[in-house]
Amino acid sequence: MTTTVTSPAVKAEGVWKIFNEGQPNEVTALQDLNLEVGYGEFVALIGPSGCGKSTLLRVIADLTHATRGTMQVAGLTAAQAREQQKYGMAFQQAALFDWRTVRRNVELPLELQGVGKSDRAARAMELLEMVQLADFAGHRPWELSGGMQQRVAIARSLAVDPPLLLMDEPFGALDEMTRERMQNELLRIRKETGKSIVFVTHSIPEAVYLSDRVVVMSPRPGRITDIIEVSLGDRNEDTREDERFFEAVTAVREALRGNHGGGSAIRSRIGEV
Amino acid sequence: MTTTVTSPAVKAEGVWKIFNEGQPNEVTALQDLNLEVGYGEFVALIGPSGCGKSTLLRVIADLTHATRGTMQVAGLTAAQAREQQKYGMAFQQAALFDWRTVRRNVELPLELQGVGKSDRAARAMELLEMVQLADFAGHRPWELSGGMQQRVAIARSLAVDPPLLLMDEPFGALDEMTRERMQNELLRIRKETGKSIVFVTHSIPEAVYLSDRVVVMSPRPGRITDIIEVSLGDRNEDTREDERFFEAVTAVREALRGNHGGGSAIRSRIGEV
Amino acid sequence: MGQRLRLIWPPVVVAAVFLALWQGIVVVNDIKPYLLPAPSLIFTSLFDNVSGVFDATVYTATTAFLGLMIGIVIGTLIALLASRFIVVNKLATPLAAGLAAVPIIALTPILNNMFDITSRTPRVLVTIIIVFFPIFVNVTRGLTQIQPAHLELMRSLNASAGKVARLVRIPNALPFFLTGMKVAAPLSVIAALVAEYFGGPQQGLGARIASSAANTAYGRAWAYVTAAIVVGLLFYLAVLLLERLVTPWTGRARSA
Amino acid sequence: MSNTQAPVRRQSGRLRRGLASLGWALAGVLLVVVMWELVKVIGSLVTLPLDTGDQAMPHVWTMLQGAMQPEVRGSDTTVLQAVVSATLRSLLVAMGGFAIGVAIGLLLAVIMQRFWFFERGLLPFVIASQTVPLIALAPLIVGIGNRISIGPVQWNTTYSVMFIASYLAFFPLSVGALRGLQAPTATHIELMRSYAATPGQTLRKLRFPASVPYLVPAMKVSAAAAVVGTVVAEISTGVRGGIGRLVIEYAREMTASPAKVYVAVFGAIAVGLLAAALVAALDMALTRNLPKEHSA
Amino acid sequence: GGGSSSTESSAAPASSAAAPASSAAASAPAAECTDPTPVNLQLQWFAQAQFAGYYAAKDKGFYKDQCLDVTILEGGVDIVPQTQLAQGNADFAIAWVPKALASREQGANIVNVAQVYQKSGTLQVAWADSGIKTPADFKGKKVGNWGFGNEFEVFAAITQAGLDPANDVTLVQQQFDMKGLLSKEIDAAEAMTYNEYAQLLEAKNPDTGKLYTPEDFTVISYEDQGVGMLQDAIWASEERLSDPAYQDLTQRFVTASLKGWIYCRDNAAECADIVTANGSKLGKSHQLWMMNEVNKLIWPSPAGVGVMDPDKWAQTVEISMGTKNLEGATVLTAQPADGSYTTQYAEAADQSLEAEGLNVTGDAFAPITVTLNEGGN
Ligand SMILES: Nc1ncnc2c1ncn2[C@@H]1O[C@H](COP(=O)(O)OP(=O)(O)OP(=O)(O)O)[C@@H](O)[C@H]1O
Ligand SMILES: Nc1ncnc2c1ncn2[C@@H]1O[C@H](COP(=O)(O)OP(=O)(O)OP(=O)(O)O)[C@@H](O)[C@H]1O
Ligand SMILES: [Mg+2]
Ligand SMILES: [Mg+2]
Repeated sequence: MTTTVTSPAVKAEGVWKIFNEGQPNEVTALQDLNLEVGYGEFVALIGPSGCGKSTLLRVIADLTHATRGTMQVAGLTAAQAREQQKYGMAFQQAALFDWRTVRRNVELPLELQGVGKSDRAARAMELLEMVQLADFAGHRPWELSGGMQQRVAIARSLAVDPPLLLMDEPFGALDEMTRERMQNELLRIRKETGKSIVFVTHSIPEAVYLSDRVVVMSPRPGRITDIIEVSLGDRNEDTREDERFFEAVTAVREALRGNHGGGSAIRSRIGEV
Repeated sequence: MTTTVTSPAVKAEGVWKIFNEGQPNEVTALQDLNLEVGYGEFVALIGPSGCGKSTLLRVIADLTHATRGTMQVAGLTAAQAREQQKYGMAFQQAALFDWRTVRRNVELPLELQGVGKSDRAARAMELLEMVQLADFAGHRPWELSGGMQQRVAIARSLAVDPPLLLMDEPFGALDEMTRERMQNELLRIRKETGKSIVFVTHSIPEAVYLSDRVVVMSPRPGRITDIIEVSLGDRNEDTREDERFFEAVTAVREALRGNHGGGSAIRSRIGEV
Repeated sequence: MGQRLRLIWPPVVVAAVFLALWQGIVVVNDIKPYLLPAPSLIFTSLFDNVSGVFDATVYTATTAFLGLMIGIVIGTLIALLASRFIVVNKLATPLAAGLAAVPIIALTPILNNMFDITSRTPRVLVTIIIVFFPIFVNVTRGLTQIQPAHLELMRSLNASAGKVARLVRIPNALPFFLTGMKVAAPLSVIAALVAEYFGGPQQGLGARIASSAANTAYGRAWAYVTAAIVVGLLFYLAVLLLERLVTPWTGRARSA
Repeated sequence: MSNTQAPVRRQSGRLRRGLASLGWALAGVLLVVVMWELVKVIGSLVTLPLDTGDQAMPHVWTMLQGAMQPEVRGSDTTVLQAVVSATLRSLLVAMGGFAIGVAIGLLLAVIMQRFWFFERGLLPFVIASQTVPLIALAPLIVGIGNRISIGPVQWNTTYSVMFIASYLAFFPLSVGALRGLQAPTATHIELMRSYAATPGQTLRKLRFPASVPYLVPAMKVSAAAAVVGTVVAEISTGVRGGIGRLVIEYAREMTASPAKVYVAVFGAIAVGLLAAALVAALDMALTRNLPKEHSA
Repeated sequence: GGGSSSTESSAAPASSAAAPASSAAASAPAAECTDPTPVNLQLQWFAQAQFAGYYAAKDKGFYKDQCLDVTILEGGVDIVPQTQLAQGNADFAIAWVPKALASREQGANIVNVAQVYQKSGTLQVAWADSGIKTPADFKGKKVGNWGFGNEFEVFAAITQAGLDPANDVTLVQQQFDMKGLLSKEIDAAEAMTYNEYAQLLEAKNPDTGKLYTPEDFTVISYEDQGVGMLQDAIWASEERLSDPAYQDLTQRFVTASLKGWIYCRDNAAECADIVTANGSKLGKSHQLWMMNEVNKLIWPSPAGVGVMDPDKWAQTVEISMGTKNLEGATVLTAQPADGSYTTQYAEAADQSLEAEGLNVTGDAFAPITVTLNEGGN
């Protein structure tokens, strides 16, 4: 919250990520990637499987280093931002701790911040309520279904209140109804707190429904091929029926299809945005 | 292949599954469930997170025992069917072995069946080709993205050729394009081999596109609340634009929404089917 | 109840079969007690000398327990340091391996010379050294063998190394620690016992076994050995109980 | 290009790592030497609970001198030479015992993992076996062993020593291996079950590979135990040529030339270190395929 | 000190005057030996001058003269020679009498066929300035002993002095080195004349920089205290002794062995070197000291070398049955059966050795003087 509103939430400049560089199993995951996420902006990342979305989130989160290029978060280096806890992250795998109950898994980030015991418990129960798992507070992670585990992980990522949320396919294993509920919860939280959010998803409607901009990535080596602005205003029940919603969905879909075909026609589109 | 065509692929009668029975953390996952999957039929299971879909698949696969009721597979008991390898299963988690390369993960079921080394490798490469991961044959699982791991798991489940496929959200972590490709591959395989398939998904369009019947389950305790017949004939590019497709999607969606509200109105609908 | 029975009867059955076989072989082949005493002889020797055996057992069990506790603490602490500071790790690992491979027999005379032979100290030290290694090796493994996803999570939460240790490494190491304990607990008994062969106060099991064996009173010697076995098993049982208490999550793989 | 270069680079990397750990081991030894002398210095200033006199704790240089002296006056082998050759011999025997112990330990672990009856029924005896002092067993083993002759191979006491070494080595391994065999996740076990994999297949394809993280520390402890067993058995049975026999022979001269016995004990430690190095090499081979701890 | 107490019993008549015919035949060196009989001899410890007679017999060809091919098996901490013998892993064994009798009581069928050591070599050593002069002075002191069944002479002496071993003294088990005494953790330490006592005299006094001397210590000899128990003897298998072939073997073995001991009496320095050449790691002066002290325990043997002194036997049995250790256990619970020892082989051997012109009693034996060097070198 000490960040001035003017500096972008995320700023990637010429970021490359090459795994196993120089070895036979070298993989270029990100190639010369440039991206700016404005303060308070909701950006969705979309692209074929294995194109580098998770890698990009990990570079932003300073969980891995860019091979080349610079990454700034809230005007700081990625490392500083991590150290100052400028972001919260929901991982693609739930990564729950088997030795903690569901509730205590949610409490973990609060514990690390030194929040008192009863406050922690209260906050955790509130979040479990939100993801509709209050009944399972005392269970162990392996007693939960895949979707339930994912919801616990979401609750955990929301436990503290960082200005930036990085979410990697958080709703992937949820059924449509629950997913819509969670989407609306996320939008509510965002509205109330003014968080910036970078959100990876495979669902085009989800990307469009949630975000201000949809960033489309190409298959390996991961590059940004398209950025589609979405201006739907406040989301509500009717948004999904909105003409503009369908337009945006179609635009994203085409951008993605173009990707699969590949080619220069798409490249030029970036200029438009 | 010795099964006569007349016995249903799966037949569940009065199946209950109660975890931790009698203990304070008791969970009724399945309640008095009856289901028949005809030989060569494609059945999709859909329902809210945690309703017992994975549990049902696990009971069919004899990976866990029904607390009460009987489960028959291909006219045999579930245990016999498992021992005679009447089914193949794709799990919700990829469950790859870290100590094997991608290719050797796909080879695993073939190895267990005693298929020779070069045949195994050839078949595995073919499957990896199909899931577009041939380039990664020599990589280790932890070097793959989430979606890539899932594709490896799909390839593995298709490595042998069992008459029944049990698939638990296999395409959950895939992008739309890849997903459609995989859906068509699955339909092709089914058409060529006449397999019976039980398929868990959260995507209503996917359920409708793929299956002959969509089985809708209620939240805990898991019961079947609706079964929606889909008759779209051979699927192709245009199916998704078909009127009947949208109708079925709407029917499933409503069945699911009704579920969330709960109530007796839905129960009566089962009679219709 | 049924659960508990399932826990108890297999060892009882195996023990009964084993002892019956032993007795049978001794009786049928007329094996003389100077070679191998029959279980019946061992038990009569035991009952003839219950209070003597008990006192000796208490003495040696105390040594073993002290050594076990201190060894566990030291082993765990150094493992923790080794997982935190690479220098400690690199230095301690070969040293620990060397120390562990020092046969107790070779170590005892030296310790007896360095410390007062008439005290318990050299024996406790021998026990500590023996206990240290399995604990250190297992805990070190447990502290470092962490799922990458878990470490990433902690990193994203900017958890300090200490917090990561407390919240992830230590719980993750618990099953490894207990595996080490399972090895260390019986070893502590044998270490405490063997350390007595070389001198010092003579009221423990080791001295009694040595003295009885030297006089070919094998019935008596094995009566003391039986006591040592009982102590070892009790120590082990305590570890099993501890395992159930502190790692309730580890049994799950078997539930399928 | 990169294809041909990469393996070369990896190999030289491995060599460098090996050399580095050797360096660290030497640094560790140096540290001990310094601490040893430091304790002696402190002991000469204040009273410590231990005897720091030259008798109980000879100076490091005294030990080095002792190592260079002839073993017995007039003989042309030095103490060091005697210790080195004994060390090598004991190492060989210990590794034999280690191999047998690992085989037995694995077998037991597999049986115990497979049949709950044996886990419950056998485990207490595996533990009990370790609390039986060798004094009660050594004569039995030697006595029975000496009667065995398989074809032209006549049992000799060295085999008894190896047997005793394996007797100590199998225990840590079976406990660790049992834990490791039970380590696979429920999903992995379900996967194998869904393939109707035979227990043997599940063992080979899943449980063994998954147990490696537990197996490796178990092997380290086992190797150390095998060394201890070898030395103890050499003393116990009096078999010639090994470091155990040297330790006890030199220990009798403790009063007069304490340095000698220390040299022998360091020989025993060297056996342990060599055994540990062998296991470490094995470790590198076994865990080569597993993800290394994240080091971003 | 020479063993004067045994001379009175030397008048005891030989138990069997007539040697068996077979032994007479065997005692004549078999010149035409083509196929020497293999024999295993199990020792109770590593090679050292304590066993010099056997190594000399082997090295000097005395065994070969008897058409024997002897393998000497060294002992270890946990090797029980009499058990090895009873199990058939050895043909003969060297063992102390009380321990061997205990094994006999537990079913090991073994017979003492030659009592080589006539006296006990066990001492209790204290500092000269400690005020300990007799076992009665042990009261309230830390008294060291080796345990392992070697403690009964200590217990007997304490009991004989009117003390209760359980309450009046603190018993401490010592290591096989003498550091406990030197560092004064122990007030009086058990020592063998031929080994541990020498270790004391090989050690440097840190105050003077010179070796300790006998004047620094008080020595209590259990032999002199009348509680000595018989030590090294040759044991044979009782079962096999009913077999004439084994009788013959025993005779040949005992004869050659005793000849070895006679040789070592007269050639102490050479015997010490023989032992060293057979792999003993003891220092040169220590080895010679041991050889000399062992000779003192054997010689003189008034009834002939290897012949049992019945009084000593009776004394050993009495202490074995009457003296309780800390556990309240005795070495023996009953009188050993007749036939636990036989003098027939030793006597026959002495006869034939005398016939060769050897002195079998050592009546003129005079020990040599050995100067111990630092560390026994
Ligand atoms: N091992 C277990 N122990 C206890 N409860 C369990 C266990 N496995 C599953 N459950 C419970 O059974 C219920 C159904 O779980 P299941 O995994 O079948 O759900 P699902 O329909 O597959 O959900 P999802 O779509 O999220 O994967 C859940 O409430 C879960 O908590
Ligand atoms: N640790 C690693 N070592 C080597 N290669 C890696 C590693 N992690 C990721 N990669 C590679 O980087 C590429 C991008 O992976 P990433 O996980 O970012 O994909 P993604 O866009 O998140 O895909 P998905 O939608 O399937 O999750 C992949 O080709 C993958 O193989
Ligand atoms: Mg990803
Ligand atoms: Mg599921």
